[in-house]
Formats: sequence, structure tokens, C-alpha cells
Amino acid sequence: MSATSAPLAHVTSVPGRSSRLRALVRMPGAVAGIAILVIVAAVAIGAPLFVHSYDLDVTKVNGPLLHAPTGAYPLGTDQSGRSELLLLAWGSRPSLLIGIIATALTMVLGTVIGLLAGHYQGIVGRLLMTVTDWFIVLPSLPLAIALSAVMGEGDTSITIAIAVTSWASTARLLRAQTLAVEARPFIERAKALGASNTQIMVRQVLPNVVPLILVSATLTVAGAILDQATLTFLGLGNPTEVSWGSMLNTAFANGDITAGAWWTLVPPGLAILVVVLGFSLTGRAVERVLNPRLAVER
Amino acid sequence: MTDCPSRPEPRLRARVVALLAGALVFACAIVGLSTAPGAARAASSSTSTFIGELDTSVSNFNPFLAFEQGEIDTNDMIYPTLTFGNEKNLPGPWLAKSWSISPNKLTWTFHLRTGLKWSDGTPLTASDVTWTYNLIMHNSAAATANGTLVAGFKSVTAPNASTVVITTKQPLANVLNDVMVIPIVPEHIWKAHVKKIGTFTNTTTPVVGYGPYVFTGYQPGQSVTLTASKSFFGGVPKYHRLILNYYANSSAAVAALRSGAIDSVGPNEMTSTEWKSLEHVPGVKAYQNVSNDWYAVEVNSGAKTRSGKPMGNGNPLLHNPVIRRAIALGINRNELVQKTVGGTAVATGSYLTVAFPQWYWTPPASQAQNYNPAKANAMLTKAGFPKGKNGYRYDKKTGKELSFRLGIHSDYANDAATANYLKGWMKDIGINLNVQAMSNTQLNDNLAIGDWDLLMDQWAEGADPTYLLSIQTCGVLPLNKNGSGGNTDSFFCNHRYDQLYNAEQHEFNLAKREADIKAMEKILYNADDDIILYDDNYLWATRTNYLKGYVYGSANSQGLYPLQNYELGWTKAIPAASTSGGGSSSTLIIVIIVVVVLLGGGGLLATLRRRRTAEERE
Amino acid sequence: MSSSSPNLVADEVALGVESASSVAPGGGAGRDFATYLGIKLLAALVSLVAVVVIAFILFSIIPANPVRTLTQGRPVSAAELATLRRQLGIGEPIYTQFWHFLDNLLHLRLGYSYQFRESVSSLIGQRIGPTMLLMGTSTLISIVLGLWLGIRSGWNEGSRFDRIASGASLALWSVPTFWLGIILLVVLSVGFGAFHGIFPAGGMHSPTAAPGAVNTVLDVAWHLVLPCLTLVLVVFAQYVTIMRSSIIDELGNPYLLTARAKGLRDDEVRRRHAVPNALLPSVTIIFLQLGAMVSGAITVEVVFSWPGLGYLTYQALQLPDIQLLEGTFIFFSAAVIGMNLVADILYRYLDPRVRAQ
Amino acid sequence: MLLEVNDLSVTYAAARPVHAVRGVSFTLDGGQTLGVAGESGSGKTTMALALLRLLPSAARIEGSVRFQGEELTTAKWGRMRAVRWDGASVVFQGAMGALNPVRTVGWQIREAIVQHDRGAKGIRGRIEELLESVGLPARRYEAYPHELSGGQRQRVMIAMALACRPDLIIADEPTTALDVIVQGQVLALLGELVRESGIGMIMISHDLSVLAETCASLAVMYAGEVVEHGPSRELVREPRHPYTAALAAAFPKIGDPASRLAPAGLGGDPPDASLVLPGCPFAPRCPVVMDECTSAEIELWNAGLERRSACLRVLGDAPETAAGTVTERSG
Repeated sequence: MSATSAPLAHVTSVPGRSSRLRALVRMPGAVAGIAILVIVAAVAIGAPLFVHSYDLDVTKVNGPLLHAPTGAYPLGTDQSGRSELLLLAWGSRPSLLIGIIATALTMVLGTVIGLLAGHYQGIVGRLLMTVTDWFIVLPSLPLAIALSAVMGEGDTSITIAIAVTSWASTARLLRAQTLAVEARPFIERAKALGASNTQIMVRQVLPNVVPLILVSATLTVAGAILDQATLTFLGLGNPTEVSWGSMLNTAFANGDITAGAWWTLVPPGLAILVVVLGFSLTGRAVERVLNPRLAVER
Repeated sequence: MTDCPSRPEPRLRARVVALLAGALVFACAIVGLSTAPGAARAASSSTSTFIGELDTSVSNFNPFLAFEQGEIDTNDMIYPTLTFGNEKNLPGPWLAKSWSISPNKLTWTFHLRTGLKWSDGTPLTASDVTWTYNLIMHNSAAATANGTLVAGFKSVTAPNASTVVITTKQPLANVLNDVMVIPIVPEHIWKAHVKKIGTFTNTTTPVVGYGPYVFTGYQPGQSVTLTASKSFFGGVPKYHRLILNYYANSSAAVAALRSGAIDSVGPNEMTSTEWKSLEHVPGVKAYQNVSNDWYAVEVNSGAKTRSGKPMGNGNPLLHNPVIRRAIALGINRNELVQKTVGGTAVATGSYLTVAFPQWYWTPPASQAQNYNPAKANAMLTKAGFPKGKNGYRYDKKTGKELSFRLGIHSDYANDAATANYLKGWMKDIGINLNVQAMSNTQLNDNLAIGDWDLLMDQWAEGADPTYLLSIQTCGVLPLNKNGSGGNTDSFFCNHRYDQLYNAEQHEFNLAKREADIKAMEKILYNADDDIILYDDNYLWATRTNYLKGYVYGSANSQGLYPLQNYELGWTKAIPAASTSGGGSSSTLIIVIIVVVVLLGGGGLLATLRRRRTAEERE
Repeated sequence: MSSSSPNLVADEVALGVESASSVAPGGGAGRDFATYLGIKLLAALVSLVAVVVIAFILFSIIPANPVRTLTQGRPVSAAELATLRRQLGIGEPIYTQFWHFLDNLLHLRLGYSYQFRESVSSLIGQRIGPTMLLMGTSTLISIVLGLWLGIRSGWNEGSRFDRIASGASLALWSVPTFWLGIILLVVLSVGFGAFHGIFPAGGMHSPTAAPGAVNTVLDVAWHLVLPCLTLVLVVFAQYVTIMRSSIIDELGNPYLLTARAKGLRDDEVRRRHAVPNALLPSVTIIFLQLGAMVSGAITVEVVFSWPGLGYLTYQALQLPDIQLLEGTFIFFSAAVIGMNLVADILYRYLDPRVRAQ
Repeated sequence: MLLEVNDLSVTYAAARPVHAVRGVSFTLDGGQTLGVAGESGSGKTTMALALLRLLPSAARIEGSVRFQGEELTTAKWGRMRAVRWDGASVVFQGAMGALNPVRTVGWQIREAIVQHDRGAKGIRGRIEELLESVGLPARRYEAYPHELSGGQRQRVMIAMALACRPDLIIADEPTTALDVIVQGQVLALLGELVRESGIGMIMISHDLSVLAETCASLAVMYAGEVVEHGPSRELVREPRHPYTAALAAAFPKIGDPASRLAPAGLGGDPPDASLVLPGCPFAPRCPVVMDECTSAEIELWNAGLERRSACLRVLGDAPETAAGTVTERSG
């Protein structure tokens, strides 16, 4: 037995990057989520490699119309004789793209307003928070419907409608976090050294809230994809575009329910479910890793 | 907050509540099952109820205002009209037994049936007719629905209780068709409503009227109940009750027909996919009527005001008839019909529809603009629009690409489906279509001010073609650039066409009128302003195992039935002995009961076990 | 919008509740409550005014010339079109329009629907019943089910039950509501193969329903099952998440140890101590979430053609019937603002800690 | 004998099992008071909760706890619940959330009574008496915890602990977070109760001075083990273990939260409870450590009349040495 005192294990206070990664890998949910996202991203990016323009052109395809799955068409065909499988692959592109762009808009809007509201705690901050609270309270789908109706049908208006109806919760989170960060001593120091408001917000606070933005963004994408599908289903999207939402809209309007054409109804919805689940799982996992408090409590 | 822990276990209470809730849901399901297929029909055929589908939502049965098809259908059953569309869809006698026209063609004399009484017992006389017509002619609010039809009338008078005389300003060829759709209301009831005629909804049942049925029940937006009239001159309808139900969603209506909950669905809401799913259902007859509804691509060949000032931002390339013709040749109507509407339409390029064979024009084979992309390509190249590197043609003079906007209705699924085909075909002939989905209102707004290149459009032809022909005349071009004063459909204006139009509506020689009208159709066809794609058949389905004697008419060579006043079907149908086979559903009920009992029992057992072990766990 | 994340939403809204409760100024409890109420009422009123103004501005932008849309397919003359334009107030200057709009609003007139030729208020009046029935039933079931499962899984955090319940709620949260409705329609209404559907494909009444109050109730209940089930499945998942995290927040609290030390059984500790504490934030959040519920109700009503306000909104969207769309938007917003007010008051009333402040 | 604890160990199941309490033994009679001292994480609260098996399910309890002759570690849960509060109640830190915030004080006391006597009558009067006996007005029955001051809440806690007339009270940090005056009042109240009703009491605190004042005997815990045990006055005056000495020397200011964490003048942290190391667990921090401390088998040796200590130095050296050294160093 050696005489040297046994090394006392210290509780690691801040997990390092590698330990965060390790923590992520240990969570089965996170692994599943990330795997889903990787696969879907690969399909979306690689779609042009295996989906050709003539596969989507209704005047060029010659499959049976609205036919149940067969060997040649593993997920059956749609009303125009196009392969549902190829449509599904292609449909991932607008669905993801709109989700991500809308999220980016949401994050920019939410972060700017959250930071401002947290930093300027006077009348400006209170005013911004009032507006934010107002947006949180408003029922989002009627608002999004109204916005889309005003801006006209199409992807742009859907994207904007989603951003306008989702930024408020991000702003609120960001404000709370900004308040917490600004209470720390190093901000005091920066102020004493004569840092300007902008410098404090951009150089000091922003880097500290980035993890939160990341988590919030991942979870917002999930919501945005759902919203995009819902708005498209309600007929506010571009009906000639192939997206999961419009596939469902078309199938529903075409009466595929009555015809029992499940193959046009089930796959797009499942795809949405899986992608949303992927983002949610990943978001929650990242949340846990970045915020140990949540890991303990949830 | 509970204050005393020694009361009966709240946990137990919660479980009881949960059990009760479960039982309630289960009860609803079972009741639903028993209300569902067979049982309901058996019950209702004993009281002989015919249940049909309302075409549209209904909210206003004031015949002076009503314009939704469902409302018009209802009013057809409860109010008389002077003439009636018979089985050949020609004006036949109704309130008027017979009629005659003066040699100068300006005076029409209608001889009415006598001894008829409104449903409240008041005699129905010629003064009711004249009162109704005069109200429409002289009260702008009352003219909302049918004002246009009487616009050419000079006076409507009743020399005696059984005679009505209509004089027209000019000889009018379509009087008998027009009076066919103007319901006549009881003067003694409606006098009181004149002041507020523009807002009166006429939904307080029973409604005083005269017809095969009496309006006896109304559920806002949902359904209309009509009861057979005992005193209808044409005989008491066999079905004692007629319920017309509105299904907001066609799949619900189809499901109801399938389960036997209703006797008839059609014609507006069902998609071809849904209709086809009914073709092989036993006891169901799925059939199609030829249609008076065309579906077309409008081409903006140069929007202008009535005084000829150009307006709007339409692409000037479309002024070129070669390009318009190329577009027409580039469209494969037959494939469109086969693929977008499952073959349930008649591919045609004629402006007037197949529903009215006397006016329907078919181009001679030499002039037919059949699908011919090679020809279209050759024409365009020859006209100075060579193909660019990206496959799209451009104007050699200006370098501009042949790229047009195609406006489609975002709320109409068929527009989107069609647009996909048009885009593909146009690409084949080097034309780029930029599809823009917009709301109905937005699209119409753009149309009115000429801010469009191509758009999808749809019109129904009336019993008389004059109105539909009128929207292509120069007289309906807008007065100024904001589109006001206009009622045009594609800014078409052709003087030869206008001449024919003026001749046609005053022409009493049927053969001559037919020739005029067909000449007009030919002008439209060759102008390629309205590229008609097809006439969309009306899709119907009826329960043949419940009803007999339903009037379908006789099918043509393509298996299409003639366009019919469906009042005919409804009034002549006879209830058949119902043979509802509830076998499969009762098995299902048993299966469900067993499953629920098993689940419930399992849950109860689990609960009990849990209770027992609860003492031992922390 | 319909979908703040299942985790973050609880945090956010909890923040909201805290800030709401900290507003209360000092003073006697009675007067205090009046002040609190006053502030909340005023805030709600301001929100409502903002909604109204925004609605007017938004809907003024839409091209509002429905005349042609309304007359499409029927014979009209150019003169009649002009008359109709005048009747609908098209082309009036914007301030006149705003004045009419405000005047109407003050008299609770929400405008006129071109499509239905009826006042928007009376249309909303007709449709509110079915929506309340659908939302009420499904909210109630969701709350009971969601809270029960949430309590169970939160209390036994990490157990198999918890993992299944949390996983299921996350999955259900990820399901597009309308799609779930469609699938239920296909499976339980249309049927497949030898299985014929057992529920109606839409609407709220069967034309064949026998007369009588009992039959009507049963008929409506039969129609209610599928739309209600759809909403419950999507919504209860969120309540599970909310309640679960509320319970977990309570788990570490010393008073639970006290309760156990008193000799209470585990379920007694949970029921009498943990749940009443965890319920407070949950109930408030659930009230605040009713806005999301509205979103769900719209899509479900569309799928099942349930004759409620959501379907009315959808119908208004088609033309679009602008005043109707505007009316339903204002109505939904007012309803949600009202619910928030109720939540604020409820929270204040339920929690003795806040009540006494 | 009211309570006999023998070789009590608590282990938390984990990837690396955490040994929170290691082989604690003591006895307690009615009317006796035992103080348990130690810094945070020393296992004193875990030990106390283990007596009534109030620990989370991950904790494994070994050894024996005999309460009024009944073995509690293997008793059925139903029996266990019956013993709780009725036989042995706990005074938690009332000021720190041990009372349910949404229930009235009266409700919470009533719950305890009804739990053990379903047919109890005149409960309200009894509760009001109880409240008065701890120096609270009877009308406080209707009060919610947040309406009371910290001291009042602690009194409620004590009243509640007495509600079922238990034979043993375990007071876990009953005075933490109270100000000096209130702390004194509460301690006086507790002492009085024990004297008057002959209840046995175990009082747990990080604060040696508080314990010395209230309890007849004291046990000092370090790293889950009792390192010194004896009559409180002597133990404080003449510590026989360097850790006790450090605690006693620190004599922290009452109510100073910093003093809870580590006794003054003692560097380092308590050892990781998941490690099982040979020798004295205090060795790494011990100011008077000897070579054999890290390897020798350490037991609780006799160290004078009624006194025991787990320091190697009590075996050979004079009792004063350990304490003396510390005093020198700290002085």
C-alpha cells in the first residue's frame, strides 16, 4: 500500500467538448435523432442524383395512375402516375428548406429582440417584452393563415408567416438568458472598461447565449416543419411544388381517403413525423448536454 | 382542497371517473354502430325518406337572392316556374299549360293551370306571377339573382287570373328558357318582405309555396327537409320526405352513400377518384351526366378598355396568334382528361358545351386543333422564335424568352394538377410557364385589370347560351383601366362575333340561330383566346337497392347520361324494399365488445393487483 | 406557433407566470387583488385593441374585390357588378373603411360574409357551439389523461412507464395533427379490406338520425369520436410533458420527505402533496396553451368537416372571404386573450403563495 | 432500550457504489439526547433518514436498527409506515421548505394525526394546543407556511413532530437558517420537550456548539463513519480525534452559511464516498497524520470513560496529544 495520499476525485465542474460529445453518444435518443437527421439530409441533398426531372414531370411519366405499391413502384404511384417514393424523396427538399429558412429567420428575429429586451431594461426593453408577450398569446395558426392570405400563396409567405408566429418564444428565452449573463461580474468589468452597448451585446452576451440559440433552433425547426405542412395542407402553399405538405394536400383533395389509397397518405405524414422527431430528439439531447440542470431535473 | 384524508379513497374515485368516461365513449361508439349502416335505412324507408346531397352549402332561400346551387335546387322543389326543363332538357309545361307568341315576336302569352292553391290554401293565380316578375324588374335588390334574365322584358301583365302576358323590348329567342328558372312566390306572403327583400333569408319553415314538396325543416348550413305535397298536380311524390344534406367534404358524402345512409350523391363535390371508388360497390349506381361546365385556359391576347386603350401588364408576345395557336396545339386534351379527372370529362375545344347538343359545335377534322407538338414547334420556329440553350424559345427580334405566367386557383386542386401538365407540355414546345397559385379573388382581380398572361377558368352554360356568349363581346370590355364597368372573360373583342351575337338572340328560326351560334363558336375556337380543355362531367351515384324509378335519362354512346333537372329523379323515385346486410358490421360489433371487455378486464385485474401490492411498495 | 418545443414551452410559460405574479404591488390583500385584476384587464384590453388594429391593417392589404368571385358562373350585367361593388363598400377611402370597421366592432358586428350572405357575427354564433363542444371535450379528456400520465411518469422518473409515456408523447407531438386525422379517417371511417369503417367521415349530424334529444345527443357523440380522438392524441402529449416536468420539479422538495416521514404511502405523498403543488404551474400553462389548441382545432375541423369556427376559417380562406377571415381571426385572438386572463386570475386564486402577496 | 443501531451502512447503487454511511452503531434511551455532528456530506442526515428507511430506493441499508426492540431494516413497509411519526418523528428544517406550501399548517398537522389514528376525535383542539405548546397562537391553524416567519415555521415543524406523541424525535438541522435569537428559542423548546416528556432525541447539526448546548452525548461523523463518540461537554472540551478538534476549534459563527461547508482551518475536501480506501479516511486532511494512518485498520477505540475515538493516536499516546497538537497549530 503506497503511502501517498489517494488522489481525490474532483467533481468536474464544466464538461469539456469531448465529454459533451461522449455524453451525446451515450443517449440513445440523441443517437437516433442524429441518425435520422443525417439520413434525411443525405436524401434531401442527394435527391437530384436519383430523382430526375422526368420522374417528376407528369407529362413524361407513364406509371399506372394511383396504383398500390408494386415492385417497380415500392410506394405506389400518385394520381398522375408518378412514383410516390421519388416524390417523397424530392419532397424532403422544400419541407426541410422552408423549415430551416423559417427557423433562421425566427432565430435572428428572436435573438435580436431578446438581446435588446434583456440589455435595455428600461422603457425599450419593457416595450419589446410587451410586444413579445402579445405575440406569444396570439393564436398562431389563425395569425399565420391571415398573414399567408395577405401575402398570397407560396413558399415565401409561408416561411415569413412561420417566422412571425414563432420568434416570440425565442425572444423570451433569449431575454431571460441575457439577463442572467449580464448579471455576471465580467459584464460589470466590461462596462467599467467602457465597452459600448453594442460591444457588450455582441462580444460578451451573444457568445454566452449561443448554446441556447442552438437548442432553441433545433427545436424550432421541428415546429417549423410541422407548421409548413399544416399551412400547405390548408392550401396556403405552392400547390404545384412537391413537398410533403402539398402531397398530403393533393391526396386529401383528390379523395384518396375514400379510394383507400393509403400509399399516398401514409408516407408523407410518416416522413414529417420522423423528421420532426429527429429534430426534437436531437434538440432535447443537445439541451441536456449543454444544460446539466435540465439533465438532472428532466 | 380535501381536508379529511379519511374520506373514500380519491384514487378510487378517479378510477371510477375514468371508467365512467371510458364507458361513455364506448357507449357512443356502440350507438354509433347501431345508428350506422343498415339499421338507420330500415327505419327511414318505412317512413319513405329520400336522402340526397345538397350541391352547396345553403343559407338563403329567398329566390330573389339565392344563387348557390343547393338553394336553387331547393327552391325548384317548392316554388312553381312558368316552364320546366323536361327529360330532354327543353322547356316544357309547368305552371303554364301552354303558350303562344305573337307574329311580331314581341308578346308571349302563357296560359296557366287553374285551381291551384299555395300550401297555405290561398289560390295561386296569374297575379302572383306578375307580382313576382315586376318585383324583379323594378326592385334592384330583388334583381340580384335573376335580374339579367328579365332585362329584355318590357312588361309582364295578367289580363285574367289564368293568363300571363310578357312583352319584350326586342324579339328575344330565349324567353322560354329564362322563365324556366325564375321561381314564382306567393304575393300575399312576400308583400310584407319587399322592404327588406335584400336581407330576407326565407328560412322560417314551413315556407308557403307550391310544388312537389313543401319546405318544412332547415338546419343552418346543414340540411333541408322537404315534405311531399299532397296537392301537387303532377301527383304526390312517392317518397314522403326528402332530406337534402350538405356534406362539407365529399369523402363524407361518399362514405354516407356507401354505408347506405343516403340515397344519392352528386354532382358537384365528388372527385373522380371518389366516384370511381363507388363503381364496384354493390347496390350503387355510379353514373355521369354530360356537363354544361367547361374548363379552359384563358389567354390574354391584349387587354384593352372598351375605347381600345391597352391596359394591364399582359405579355405582348401573346398578341401573336401564332404563339396562341402553338399553345393550343401543344395541349393534349385527351391525356388531360384521362389523367387529371380519370376520364370523367369530354375533351373538347368548343366554347359551348356538350350538354346542349343543339348548340354544340365540333370543328371539321381539317381545322381541329389536335395535340401536335411537332407542328407547334415548327410554327414557332418559322415565326421567328428559335429555341435557346435552356430549351426555351425566345423572340429573335427582342431576345425575350417565351415565358408566361399561368394563374391558377389555389383552392381548386384540379388547377394545380392541370398546371403540372400544361407546364410539361409547354416546355416541350419551348414555352416556359410560371405557375402562380392565388386566391380566387386575387385571380379575378388580376383578370379584371388585365394583369395576367394565362389563367385557368371555368364557366357553366345556362339553358340558353346567350349569356355565356355575351361575355366574349366587345360590349363587356371595361370602361377604364381599373376594370370597372367590365364583365369580360378574356378581353376578347371581334366585330363579326358581335354581329352574330346581336343576330342570334333575336333569331326565332332555330336552324338559323344554330348556324349563327356555331359560327361564333368557330370564331372563338380559331382565335385561341379561350382554349377550352374539356367539359367536366357531373358525377353521380345513387343507391339502386333502395330506390326504383329514378329518372336517369338514356345514356349516350360513351355511357354518359343527359343533363337532367334532378327534381325529376327525386320526384319520380320509388322506395324499394330495403335489404340491408348488416352482417359484417354486427360481427365487428361483437369483435369490438370482446376486445373492450378483455381490455377492461385486464385493466381491472392489473388495478386490483396493484392495489394489493401497493401496501408493500414505496 | 402550433408547436413550441415540448420542453422549452414549459420553461417559457413558467417564466411568464412568474413575471405575471411578481407584478403584484404591495398593500392589503383585498385591494391588491383588485389592482392586480385591473392591471390584467387593462393589459388584455390593450392586447385586444392591438389585435383589432393589426387585423384591420392586415386585411386591408388583401385585394378586396370579391364581386367577380361572387358572381362567377351566373349571369350578371356590368351595371349589377357596379351595384355590388358599392354595396360591399369597395373603393372607399381607407379611413372611412376603418371608421366603419370600428363602429361595427363596437356594436359587436364583425362585418359581412360575401360567401354566406350573412353577418359574420351570426355565422360565428352558429359555429361556436360545435367548436366549443369539440374543444371542450377534447381538452377535458386531454387534461385528465395528460395530467394522469404526466404525474405517473414524472413521479417514477426514468422508469419503464416514464420512458414509454415520454417517448409516446414526444412521438405524438411530432405528428402533424391533420395527418393523424386523415389516418384515423382511413382506418376507422373508410375502412380497409374486409373492415368497414364504424365512424362517420365527417360532419356533426347524420341526416338519418332519429328525432328526439337523446338520439341527437348520441348522433353528435358518434360524430365527435374521431375528431375528438385526433385532438386528444396530439394535445394530451403536450400535457403529459408539462405535468411531468412540473412533478419532476417538485420531486426534490423537502416537504415530500416530510410527508413520507409522516408515514404516508407513496401514492398518498404523490396525491396529497406533490400533485397539488405541481398542478398550479401546469394548469396555468395549459390555459396558456389553449392558443395552440385552437390551431389543432382548425386543422381537425377541416379534416372532419366539423361545422365549427375552424372550418369556417378554412371556408373563409378559400375565396378569401376577407371580412369573415378577419372576424374569425379577431374572435380567436379575443378568445385566447380571454383565456389568458382567466389563467392569470386562476393562478392568482389557486396559489396561496401568490394570493397572499 | 429505545433505539439500538448496530453497524448501519448505507450504500447508493450506482456505477461506482457510493458508501454514504459506513458501519455506524449507537444506542439511545428514552429521555436521552444524542447529537450527531459533521460537515456537509459526512453522512449524518443519510444515517438519520436510514433509521426510518426514508432514503430513495437506490439506497441499500445494511446492519440493524432496533426500535423499541423491533428490527426496522427488515420490517414490512406497512409496519415501517406505522412506526414513522407515531413512534419516531422527524423535525426537518421547517424554514427551508419542509412544509407543503399549498396546505395550511393545521391541515398538515392533522394529516399526521389522522394517518396514525383514523378515528381520532377533537383533532382541531389538539392541534391548537400543540401550536400553543410551541409558542404559536392557535389561530395560526389556518396559516399557510409562507405566512409564517422562519422561526414560526420551525415551531410548526416541532409541533407537527409532536403531534402523534412519538417516543423518538430525529431533529435534522432544526436551527439552520434561523437567526441567533430564534435559534436559541427553538433549541430551548426542544430541550424542554425532551426533558418533560421523556422522549428520546437525535439531533443532527454541522454546528458543534448547538449540539453541545442541547445534547447529553455527541457523535461526530466523518465520511460516513462515527469518528468520535462521548459525553458532549467533554468531547468538545477535550476532543480525542483531530477532526473533532477541528470542528470544535472552528466554533463557527452561528448562522454563517460558509461554516457549514468546511470547518475553519481545515484544508481539502472530504473523500469521495465512492472510494473504499484503507486506513483513516481523514488522513489526507489530518494535521497530525502519521505514516500508519493510511494503512492501519481503523476502529472506534475506547478513549476514556464513555468515550470512543477512531484515531490511532488514542491507542498509544495520551488523550491530550491529538487535541493539543491541533490547538497548537491553530493557535
